[in-house]
Amino acid sequence: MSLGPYASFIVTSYAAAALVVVILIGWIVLDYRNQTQRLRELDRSGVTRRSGLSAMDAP
Amino acid sequence: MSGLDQAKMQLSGRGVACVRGGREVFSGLDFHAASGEALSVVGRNGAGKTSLLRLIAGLLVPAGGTIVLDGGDAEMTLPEQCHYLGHRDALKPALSVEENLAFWADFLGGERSDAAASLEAVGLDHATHLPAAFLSAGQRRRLSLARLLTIRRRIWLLDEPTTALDVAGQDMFGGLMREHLARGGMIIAATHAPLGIDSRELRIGGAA
Amino acid sequence: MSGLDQAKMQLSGRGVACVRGGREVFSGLDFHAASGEALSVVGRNGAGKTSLLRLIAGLLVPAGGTIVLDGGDAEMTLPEQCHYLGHRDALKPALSVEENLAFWADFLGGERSDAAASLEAVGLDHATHLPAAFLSAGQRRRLSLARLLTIRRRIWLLDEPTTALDVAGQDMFGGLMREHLARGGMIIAATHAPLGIDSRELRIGGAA
Amino acid sequence: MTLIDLANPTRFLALTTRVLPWLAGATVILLAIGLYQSAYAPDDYQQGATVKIMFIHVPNAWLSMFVWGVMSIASLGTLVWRHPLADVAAKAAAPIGASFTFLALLTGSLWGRPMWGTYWEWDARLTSVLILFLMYLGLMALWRAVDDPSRAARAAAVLTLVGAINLPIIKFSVDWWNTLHQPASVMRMGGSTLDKSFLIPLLVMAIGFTLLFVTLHLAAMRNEILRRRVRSLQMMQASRVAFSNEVGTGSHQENASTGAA
Amino acid sequence: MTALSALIRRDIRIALRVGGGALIGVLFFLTVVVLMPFAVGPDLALLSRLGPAILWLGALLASLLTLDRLFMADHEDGSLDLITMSRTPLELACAAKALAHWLAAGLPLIVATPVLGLLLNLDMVATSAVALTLLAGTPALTFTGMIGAGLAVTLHRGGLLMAVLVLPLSIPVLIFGVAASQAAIVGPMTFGAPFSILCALSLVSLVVGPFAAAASLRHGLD
Amino acid sequence: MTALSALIRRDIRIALRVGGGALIGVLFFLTVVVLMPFAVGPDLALLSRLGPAILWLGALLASLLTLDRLFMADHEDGSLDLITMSRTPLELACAAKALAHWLAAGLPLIVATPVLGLLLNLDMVATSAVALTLLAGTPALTFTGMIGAGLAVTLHRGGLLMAVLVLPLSIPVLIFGVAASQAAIVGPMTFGAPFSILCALSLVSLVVGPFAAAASLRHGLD
Ligand code: HEM
Ligand SMILES: Nc1ncnc2c1ncn2[C@@H]1O[C@H](COP(=O)(O)OP(=O)(O)OP(=O)(O)O)[C@@H](O)[C@H]1O
Ligand SMILES: Nc1ncnc2c1ncn2[C@@H]1O[C@H](COP(=O)(O)OP(=O)(O)OP(=O)(O)O)[C@@H](O)[C@H]1O
Ligand SMILES: [Mg+2]
Ligand SMILES: [Mg+2]
Repeated sequence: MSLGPYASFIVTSYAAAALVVVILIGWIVLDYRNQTQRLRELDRSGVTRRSGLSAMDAP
Repeated sequence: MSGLDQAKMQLSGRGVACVRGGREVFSGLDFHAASGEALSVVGRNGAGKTSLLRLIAGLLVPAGGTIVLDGGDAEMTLPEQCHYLGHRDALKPALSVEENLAFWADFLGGERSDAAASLEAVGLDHATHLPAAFLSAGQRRRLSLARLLTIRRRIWLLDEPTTALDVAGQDMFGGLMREHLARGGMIIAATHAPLGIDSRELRIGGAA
Repeated sequence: MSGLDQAKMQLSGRGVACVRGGREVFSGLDFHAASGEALSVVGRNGAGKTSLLRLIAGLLVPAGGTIVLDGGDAEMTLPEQCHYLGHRDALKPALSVEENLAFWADFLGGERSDAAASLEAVGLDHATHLPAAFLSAGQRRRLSLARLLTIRRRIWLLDEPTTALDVAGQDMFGGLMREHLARGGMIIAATHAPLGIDSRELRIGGAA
Repeated sequence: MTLIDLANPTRFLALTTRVLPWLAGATVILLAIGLYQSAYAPDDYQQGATVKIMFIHVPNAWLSMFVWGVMSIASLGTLVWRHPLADVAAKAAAPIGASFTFLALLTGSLWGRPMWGTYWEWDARLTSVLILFLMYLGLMALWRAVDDPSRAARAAAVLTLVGAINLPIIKFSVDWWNTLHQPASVMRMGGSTLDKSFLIPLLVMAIGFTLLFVTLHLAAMRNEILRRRVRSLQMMQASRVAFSNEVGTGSHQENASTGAA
Repeated sequence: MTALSALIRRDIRIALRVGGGALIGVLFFLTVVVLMPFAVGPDLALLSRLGPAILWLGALLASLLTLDRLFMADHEDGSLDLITMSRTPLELACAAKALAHWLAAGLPLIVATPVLGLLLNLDMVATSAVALTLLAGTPALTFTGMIGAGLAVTLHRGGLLMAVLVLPLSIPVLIFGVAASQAAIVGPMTFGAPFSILCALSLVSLVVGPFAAAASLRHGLD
Repeated sequence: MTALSALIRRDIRIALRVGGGALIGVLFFLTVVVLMPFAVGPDLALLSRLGPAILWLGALLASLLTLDRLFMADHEDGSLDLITMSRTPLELACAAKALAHWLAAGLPLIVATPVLGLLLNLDMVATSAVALTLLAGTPALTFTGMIGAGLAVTLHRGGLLMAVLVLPLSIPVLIFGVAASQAAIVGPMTFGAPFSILCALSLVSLVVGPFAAAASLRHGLD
């Protein structure tokens, strides 16, 4: 597979796409960890949801 | 018009709930008022008195429950039949006293001709040409009261209406309210001080 | 500091005149207040109560006469020794209750450490993290009162301070004022309702 | 917060947990196939190897518009039906859509350099996409600037619907004004004009990226629901402190208005 | 009808008193125009080539500067509550307010265009072309800007955020406004095509603006 | 000192929350830059010639859009009364507020300049020259603008009037800012001469601005 004279442009495109997607995934995963951890903390401090379930109860 | 004024009117709320900023202010509130009657809404600071008035005025959407008016003008919605007098006076500092009142008379469908009489009734007739920016706190409040008189509405929603009024002003206002009730009007007022007229009490959120 | 707090202090005005918007509001006004004493300024709407407080606070320039403080801190001007609590609350809706108070403590030279205690004293300790935009009218007023407690000033200039406070709030505030007077403070308050403490009366502009 | 508010998202969370692994798996497989195929796609007789940029550029360009479309529908849900999940969906989609739009812009200009001799040209297609990008950023700024989610949701919904006017402009800009950018060759009336050897990898990549969007969007919506749950629990914590405080000072609650129970 | 005309008259009256009137809008416009040659350098040919663009930018900025408080002032003093409660549909009230704003702030700009054209070395034809496009296009600026003004109330935010949200919407107006003026001056396009698009944009915004603003105001009350 | 730093911190915090943060300033700047090619047409050579002017205009507009409420907000909620009564000299308080404004609204623009330079086809040297002139010149924009903000309170007027009062004051800043950038890019003048005038303007405004603003605030109280 030869990419011709504009190889760098092609590679940059694919690399940028990969990078952006990885950043998106990373952000979403970190955010998820963050929120679940805060929920766990709230749960430990004894706050419960209206329904009487604990904050962390799997739905 | 005066025949219509006499028609019996009933405002009632069932299980009204209010959520503001994601927090529940009150819920399951029932209330009832009829024409010729004043309801004074009381409760500690932050109980939700202002919120209730704004719910009735259609300025907030209830999180639950219903508010129904029976016997009003069938062609108009509830807010259209109400006067709402809030903490803020809806006055433009750049306009004169007269211009402010005339605008609301035109916009809300009152008679300009009543404006002069109303200004006299609230004791502002000497200040008609003053810009509203020059008014003192009590004078501003009197000007808002003049709006209630200039534009006829059967339901008055008043949020701490006597704030900043002097003793004479409070008496004057008591007289105006009694007159309104006698004409078959309805008053719902949030207040911490006694209103100065006979009224039923609606307590929100426990004792003060 | 507490020794200084006990020093006798005298605020007196001689022939004070006030002109606003080209119109004379009052003139030849004499008044007098001493530490440990409350002066309640009364008068009908538009008599010039607010104007007088703003004159003392240095926010208006008298058109005539003098206002002198004896026995205060010689290094400070009169306004610097005063708290002014006006109709407007000097709160930023975007900041939380705590941040609002902490800013004024820092800026006016109070102790941040007193802030928490003041918030508790005015009954806002449960709302410290709420944005001020979420406060009801009475809660806003309570937050302004907390400023008086957090930053120690010997002279309180209060413009209708009990507006929007519920009954419990008015009692609480009465207690705070009595405490302030007992510590040798001075209170000058414009008011239409009874203040809830012993006070001398200064009437502006004839009977109400 | 009423019970319904929590109930619907709760069921949604359960669904998400079950579906997400499958979606992620499918995405990975399709993207892998797509990448393989595009690597071995022939060179174009005009564009040479740079045609490979198309397999990234075009799916991202399509998605940039598709995501705004999704947000517009969600906005209708917010304003008209007041569906509790609608504003969650709209908020979660914005950063993902902005990323795709950014990639479309970036790969487009990287492609433009060899093809047109310039990275950037102020023509109708390119600028309307740039405006789309700016509006994505504006929406994200709006969400960030307002801390009451329901208030932000309604404003964002109005803005999203107004911005949807931009979509047909992007789509048809190449037809309405003569621009550098080439007109539609895949999605057009009367069938595609693209050669199969390009068309198939392109479609596979497009489906792969769409699945990627669905996966990320569901995950981001889950995060958003959790974030709101944290917020409302913190609010409840605050009001419960208030409640116990009142009991302590001797005043009592008789009305139903405490609601914390 | 009386309600709407009362609203329009009030808003114009306030604008004239508080804003200092039409004169000030024109002065601002003038300042922007005077500023440009300094920024671009004293090249007369370039200046007259940029003339329409500069005038259009001036109009855009002038409307941006004042629009964000269109509803905010009414919100802060409680007028908006009463307007919302009244029988007048909120959409119409919004439209009336925007119209008043345009009459007080937009129209004077158009009247001043001939004078500014002189400063920018534009000839008669060019000046009148620009004035005509401004007449057709500035309503669109006002009526798209009012969406931002509505959002400012809902969000309790003004200033830059509003500008950021509104500017992308006004870009098309700017493009076609300048394009139509340029077409009239130098060709090669006909004046008609971009000008009719400009008019279409104005008409669309006349409908979309009030509805969007009213929607966001209705949902933003509290 | 704690008083002033408290004021600065408060104002920045409010600006970040209400204005939506530095991000929005940058986004706004970006939008303005994007706007320009629409107005002047898609001519890259012309664009890069106009580049510094466009960046400077963006900065001017960003500061104008937010400056007029610098003191107005504090006046309306009564904060200004307390600030006036405090031990902190009003001049210093004004300067602190202006500084906070510059930090929240001016600095992000300078940080964003390199990115925008790319869009405008400016090379490295040109971009850094513009950034440098902005760094030296934007404080002057803020500190002359604050005079208008003070007057806006005194006169109970904002918006256009204040822009009209302030714009003429900022014209010299703009002229020398653009001149210095142009000099660095194309010559024939040296960069030094206009740049040092720019710095001088900034220094003068740093002194004059707070005094003028404080004076007008003091007379405007009522
Ligand atoms: C920054 C620059 C560019 C932007 C913002 C951009 C944007 C877009 C958009 C929004 C689409 C989808 C349009 C539709 O579905 O009808 C698209 C499709 C496409 N673009 Fe670009 N583009 C850019 C540069 C380029 C370049 C340089 C080329 C190649 C010479 C190119 C080739 C294509 C092709 C082949 C399609 C598919 C058209 C179709 O089959 O529908 N683009 N682009
Ligand atoms: N900003 C102003 N400009 C010009 N005149 C003013 C201004 N503010 C108040 N006035 C006038 O000064 C007089 C006194 O006003 P002031 O606010 O001191 O009254 P007050 O005694 O506090 O009244 P209230 O009981 O209503 O609060 C009033 O007649 C009012 O019209
Ligand atoms: N704009 C708002 N956003 C969010 N919450 C609010 C808002 N306004 C008020 N609240 C909250 O709603 C509750 C009720 O407020 P409301 O203004 O109805 O009280 P109120 O009974 O009128 O009190 P007051 O006697 O102090 O006027 C308060 O706890 C307050 O914190
Ligand atoms: Mg209230
Ligand atoms: Mg007063």
